[in-house]
Amino acid sequence: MSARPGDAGGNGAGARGYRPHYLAHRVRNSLLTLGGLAVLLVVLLLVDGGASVKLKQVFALFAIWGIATVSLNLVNGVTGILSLGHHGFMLIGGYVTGLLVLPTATRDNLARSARSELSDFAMGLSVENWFRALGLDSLTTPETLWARFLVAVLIGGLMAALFGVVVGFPSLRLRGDYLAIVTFAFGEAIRLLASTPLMSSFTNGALGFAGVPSDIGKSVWWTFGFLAVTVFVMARLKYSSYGRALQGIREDEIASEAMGVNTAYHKVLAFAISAFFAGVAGGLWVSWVGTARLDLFLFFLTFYFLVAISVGGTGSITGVLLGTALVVWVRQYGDPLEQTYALSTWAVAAGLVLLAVAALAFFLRRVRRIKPDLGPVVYVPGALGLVAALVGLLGQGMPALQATWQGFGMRAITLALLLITIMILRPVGIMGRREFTWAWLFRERLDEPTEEERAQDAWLSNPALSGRAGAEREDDEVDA
Amino acid sequence: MLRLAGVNKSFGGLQAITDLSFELAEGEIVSVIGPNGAGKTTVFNLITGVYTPDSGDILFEGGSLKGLRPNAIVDRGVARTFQNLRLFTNLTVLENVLIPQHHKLRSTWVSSVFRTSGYLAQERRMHEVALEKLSFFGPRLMGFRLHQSVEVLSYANRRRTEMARAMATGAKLLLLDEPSAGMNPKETREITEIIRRMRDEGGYTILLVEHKMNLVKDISDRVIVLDYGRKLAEGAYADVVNDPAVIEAYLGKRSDKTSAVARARAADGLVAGSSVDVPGSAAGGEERS
Amino acid sequence: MRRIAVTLAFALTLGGLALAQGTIKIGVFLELSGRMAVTGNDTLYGVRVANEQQPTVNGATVELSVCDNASTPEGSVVCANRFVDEGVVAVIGSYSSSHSIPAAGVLQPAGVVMVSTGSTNPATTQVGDYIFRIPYTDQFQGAVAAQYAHNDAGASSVAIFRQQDDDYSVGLSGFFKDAFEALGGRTTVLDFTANTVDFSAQINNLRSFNPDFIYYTGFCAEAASLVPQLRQQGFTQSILGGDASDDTQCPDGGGAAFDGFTFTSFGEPEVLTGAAAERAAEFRTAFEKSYTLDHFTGFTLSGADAYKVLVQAITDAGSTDHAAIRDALANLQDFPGVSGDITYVGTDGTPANRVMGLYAYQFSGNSWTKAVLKGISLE
Amino acid sequence: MAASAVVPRRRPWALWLVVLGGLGLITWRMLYLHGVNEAFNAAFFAGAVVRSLQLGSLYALIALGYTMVYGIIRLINFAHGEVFMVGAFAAYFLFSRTPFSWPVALLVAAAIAFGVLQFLNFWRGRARDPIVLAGALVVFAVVAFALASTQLGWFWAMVASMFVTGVLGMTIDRVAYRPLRGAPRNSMLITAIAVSFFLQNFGILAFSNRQTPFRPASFFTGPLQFQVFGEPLFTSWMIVLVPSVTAVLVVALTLFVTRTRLGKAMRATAQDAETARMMGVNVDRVIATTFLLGSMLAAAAGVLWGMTFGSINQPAIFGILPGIKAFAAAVIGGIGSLPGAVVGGVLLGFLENFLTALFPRTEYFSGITEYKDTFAFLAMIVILLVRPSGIVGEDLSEKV
Repeated sequence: MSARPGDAGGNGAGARGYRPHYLAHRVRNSLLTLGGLAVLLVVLLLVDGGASVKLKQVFALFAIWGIATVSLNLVNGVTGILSLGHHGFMLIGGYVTGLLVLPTATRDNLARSARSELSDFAMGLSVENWFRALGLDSLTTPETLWARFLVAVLIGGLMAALFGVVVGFPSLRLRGDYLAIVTFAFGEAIRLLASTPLMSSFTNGALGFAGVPSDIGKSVWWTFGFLAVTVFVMARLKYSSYGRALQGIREDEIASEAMGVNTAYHKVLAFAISAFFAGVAGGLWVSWVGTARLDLFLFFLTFYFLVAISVGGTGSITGVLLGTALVVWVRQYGDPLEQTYALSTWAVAAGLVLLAVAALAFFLRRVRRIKPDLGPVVYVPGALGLVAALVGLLGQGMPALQATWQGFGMRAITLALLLITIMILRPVGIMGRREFTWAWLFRERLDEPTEEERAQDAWLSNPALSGRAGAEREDDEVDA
Repeated sequence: MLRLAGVNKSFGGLQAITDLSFELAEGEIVSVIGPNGAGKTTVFNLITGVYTPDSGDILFEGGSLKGLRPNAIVDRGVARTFQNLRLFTNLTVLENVLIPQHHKLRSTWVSSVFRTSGYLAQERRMHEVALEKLSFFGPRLMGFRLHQSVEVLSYANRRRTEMARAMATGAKLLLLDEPSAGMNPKETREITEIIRRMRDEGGYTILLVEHKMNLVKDISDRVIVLDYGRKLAEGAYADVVNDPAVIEAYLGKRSDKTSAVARARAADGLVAGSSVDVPGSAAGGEERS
Repeated sequence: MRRIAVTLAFALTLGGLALAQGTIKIGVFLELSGRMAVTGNDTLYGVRVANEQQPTVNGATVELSVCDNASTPEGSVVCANRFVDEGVVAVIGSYSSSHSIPAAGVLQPAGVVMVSTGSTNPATTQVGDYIFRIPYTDQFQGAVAAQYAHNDAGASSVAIFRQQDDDYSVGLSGFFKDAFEALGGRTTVLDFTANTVDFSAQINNLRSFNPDFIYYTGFCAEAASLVPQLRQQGFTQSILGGDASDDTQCPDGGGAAFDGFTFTSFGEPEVLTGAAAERAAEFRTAFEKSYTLDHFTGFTLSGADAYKVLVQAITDAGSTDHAAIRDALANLQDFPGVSGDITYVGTDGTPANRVMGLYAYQFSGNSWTKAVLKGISLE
Repeated sequence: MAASAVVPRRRPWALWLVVLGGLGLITWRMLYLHGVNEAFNAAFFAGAVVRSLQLGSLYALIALGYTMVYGIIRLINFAHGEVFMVGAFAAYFLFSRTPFSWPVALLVAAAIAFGVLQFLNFWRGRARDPIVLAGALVVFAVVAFALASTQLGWFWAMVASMFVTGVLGMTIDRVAYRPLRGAPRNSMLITAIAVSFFLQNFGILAFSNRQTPFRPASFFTGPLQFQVFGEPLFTSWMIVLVPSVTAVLVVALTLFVTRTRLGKAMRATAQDAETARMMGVNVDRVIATTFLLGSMLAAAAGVLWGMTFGSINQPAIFGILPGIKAFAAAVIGGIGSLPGAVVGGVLLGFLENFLTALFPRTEYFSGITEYKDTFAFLAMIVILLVRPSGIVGEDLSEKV
């Protein structure tokens, strides 16, 4: 157990040159991080080079939704405000980016076709025209699409951030579930307004516009590049003084206000930053799908992000990415769930799921030493699961169970049930608030007393006691 | 340093504070005492901006605090602790003491993301200030405890963390709301010593709300007695305690039904200690040391 | 571990191609569930019967890889991606324009020929040269409907119901509006979105316009709510529907309110003339062997023709190379289809001079029949 | 859920001024429109008023469910929109697919009997009461026989669906919400969202994923025509049935809440669940009752909604918009207060129908009908910023 890195060490009062704890082991940690990035690059190379188009698109989708969940986590996990309007910000980012980056060929096509209500002003909005106006003709060729896309995504993000500020203001007067509902109302209002005649000169109403180039949205490199930037900014923000202030607001807003944190400014800041990255994710999502349509930004998008955050771990960036991977995997590779099977197979599957939930509940109660082990949370799903499995197995022959049933929407049902189980059994999510860091890997526990500390204090050397805050004995030591 | 001039505050008909005025000079330790519900915590909330006074004014170093948001008042240099311990429970002790210094940070969130040299210097400074304030309490909150999350700390340690947090805001005036609540006699003596050191070494001016009379007696230069939102008496502890109005406020009116013992005890100036038992505190009667 | 998985994937696809000589895959993606399930399945039955009639081409047996897009644009994109992964030779589908256009966006860059069985919106074939269609375009249908409303029904002001989030409906209503106003009539457009049930707002707007004829360009899911509410609110004007109203959900869902509801749709055998009528009748008898006749509609014939033109193109091309199939299809001249002659030469993938039928739902008590009024074309 | 009296305004005359001014403006606007186009006659506006009442009643019925649940456990029951959907589809199966085969009839009858049992249990306040058990068995037998033999009319289909949906509401509470009693606010809300998504997709599995015609044989869906100042107004009897059923249910609910013992317990729990628990109130049973009653009202609203519009949307979509709008109505009226939900619902009905009728489409003005879906949200955001406690509700601000 090496001495705790970068600490003033032991009982020395006063502040000798204290190096913040996260600067410890810099060399080793940065080497390991570089190693990790190398592995990621190899994986991306394989995927990019691989034959399967679907795998490439799934990785790109993971990165895009990762940007959205990590940015939503800044508001939900770090600042503790439940925001349900994330799909609204993505819509703004998506439409602005899509409109700005539409190739001229598609624009003329749209202008001629009877299905476009896009006004001439909206048609004129294109980064290509702006570059040409600025004389940067080299950037208007099809190869330099990435430059135009970059500018468009930034503008989309800024527009979304603007709305983020607008949505942030009610958060100054409202708390908890009232605020959640106002953010939800904003999200839905944005989508409904986008289809009204007022806005349809920009959004072409509910029909949207097709032909958005998807070579950026579907390229693994660009999407993971954007994801890397988002994770970098969010991680650095979380571990900075601003991050601590936001977490202070999550813990106790009144105490933060009393400790000098301008909670109004910080909450609006959190909303704005989160909305900016949501706008970027929206732009990439429109590019991934290839068309800008309103029914891409329904509330189910925010629901999937909530599942990712809650299952992965609120407040932990690695946890959120883990959750996103799970959600994308179920969404994209959940097809077998939606095929038609005989009722008996459905019964057996339901039985197994319920038994798994019962086992998980039993395991968690044992770990947390909750008596009695076999609480209702365990035996109710267990019994139901057993019955369902038996009915399924034995009833193979029965005609009633022969009827086939198309598992429609089973992917969404699985995600919904997974979220309910997680909320009941482990509300903080798989990773809780802990991050996956190299220090965690090498088991450097900062909050455990080190050897010399144990040696100095008699009562600390007895491990049983060190955990308990022995207020009585501790004082006698100091006074003697 | 701090001056309240004719402050009134009412909550929909209930007159909480009526025409309260008092002053606090630099480096003074003043205690505010009074029976429960006398409005002591309301005074704190008025000074720290949680409530705004209906009339009258609160001046700090000449500038008026009336109508300012709580965090602006902290910028001016007034910090407080809470009666029922509002700590950032899931954060570590070190983080709890770093957050109050956030308002002094001069760099934007962008520079904190890119960790510019200016930002890192301020971050180092914040860490040093945090350790300096925590070291006021000796080794108890240092070493491995720095990185323990607050919920595993003992009640007394949490009290100390809350005080360190108030000091870390860089304030000049500290409002301590029952700092010794929930502490045993040894810890109360220790806290008294620490408050005195804070005033002498730290140069803080302290306004105290306290029920334990021996702590008030040992440490406060002046005492203000509140009853039903009015200032009953002000002055040194000795003469305030014997003021008949104060005894009456604490023990209620003399009436034939009061037993002989109660009258005797009141007569010889031993004002019964906290007429209300703060949860977890030692037996009320031990003040008769 | 990842490395092995990837090399395995390579081996499989190579292996797949080697086996190809034995079987070739044609992708079929249609609306088999959701709002347009009735028409989607009717089309699929047409494709299956045509497959039974011509199971092999150039010696290879044809395997139909069926995918359900659940009446959603995303479902169509997922199906298109799956077909590209499976390396299908060509793709049939889908029925609605809103689903065909996104899929065309995937299949065109991938260089896979796609023949849409029901999309009448011009934008579908404009996506690229690999995209073809069997039916006419909305421009043609809009003009024919305007001509019918103005000349046959003698209308001077028409209210057009438009589903604003569907390519087909927006296209058709736009073309009808231009054609009818060119004939000197007045029009107003009333918008609604998919799955609308409460039409009181649109009916309010209708009152102030007081039309003498109504043209409905949406689907039956919404018509089943709109038409009864129109009749109940006292609107007795005659209503004309587009080919999306050729769906049993309309009369079944709307009930007796649909008595006298006329609509234009794909040509059925009774409407065709000469050799095409006999081919259609023969196909109908072949169809009767496997499915009941109430599934036999113009869309069934369109599905069958999509399969037949592809088989013809592969035989002409003599190989399963995508570009060769596309060229063969583009040079098709007077192909004897069951839904009429098909010529792609000199078009952007839309067959020229298709024949349309005019039909009406007639109720006696609670049961209804689909009456064939007459064949209809542009004068 | 405090059925508190309306707080008298400090300046009552100001309120009356506003109301009179509003009416004046409306009449002026109507006359002006009539000048522009004769089609905007008295019948047009009377029809708008009548339809506003009808839609407002439906919103009120659903909003009551939201308000009761929020009042008791401070939870925004996101799944309530889906409970409304299940109510409608259950009634559809009950009146169109009956008579059922025996096994199905027994199963459904068991669910209904269980609902009745819970309702009677709550009413008498003692569990395992012999009379209640006997009553439930009788109901079970009668319902099983009826389901297996006859086709249910719309009324009995509605009543049966109300009990089945009530049982569903209680199951949601028992399975998803009760384990989270002590949990932080956000996880309760996220679970509610998860339950709502589960029901949406379960609806597709269990019922269908296509629009379903909803035409029970009933006199009330028949056409009704009457003259308003000479002009004919074409509507159906539903404009009479919906408000009256709503009125009956609201009066019954208010009587239940104010007069019965269990109602008192509900109001106590709404004020302070902990103290109520200490006063011997079985809080879990009170919460279960709230879900039962809320879900029953939602089921009634589902059936009436289907009958009004003649068809119901596919399950995944049907409950979403009405659900959110009803919640907005509950917030506008004042979340937590029963009169608030009714006031909010009716107000939203008028906003969506009558206001759009006041600004219809004319030659030179395209009208605001396309924006009617956003009214609910915009009104809710304004109310939350201006007066968070709503029109009728009392202030629930957090004390320091």
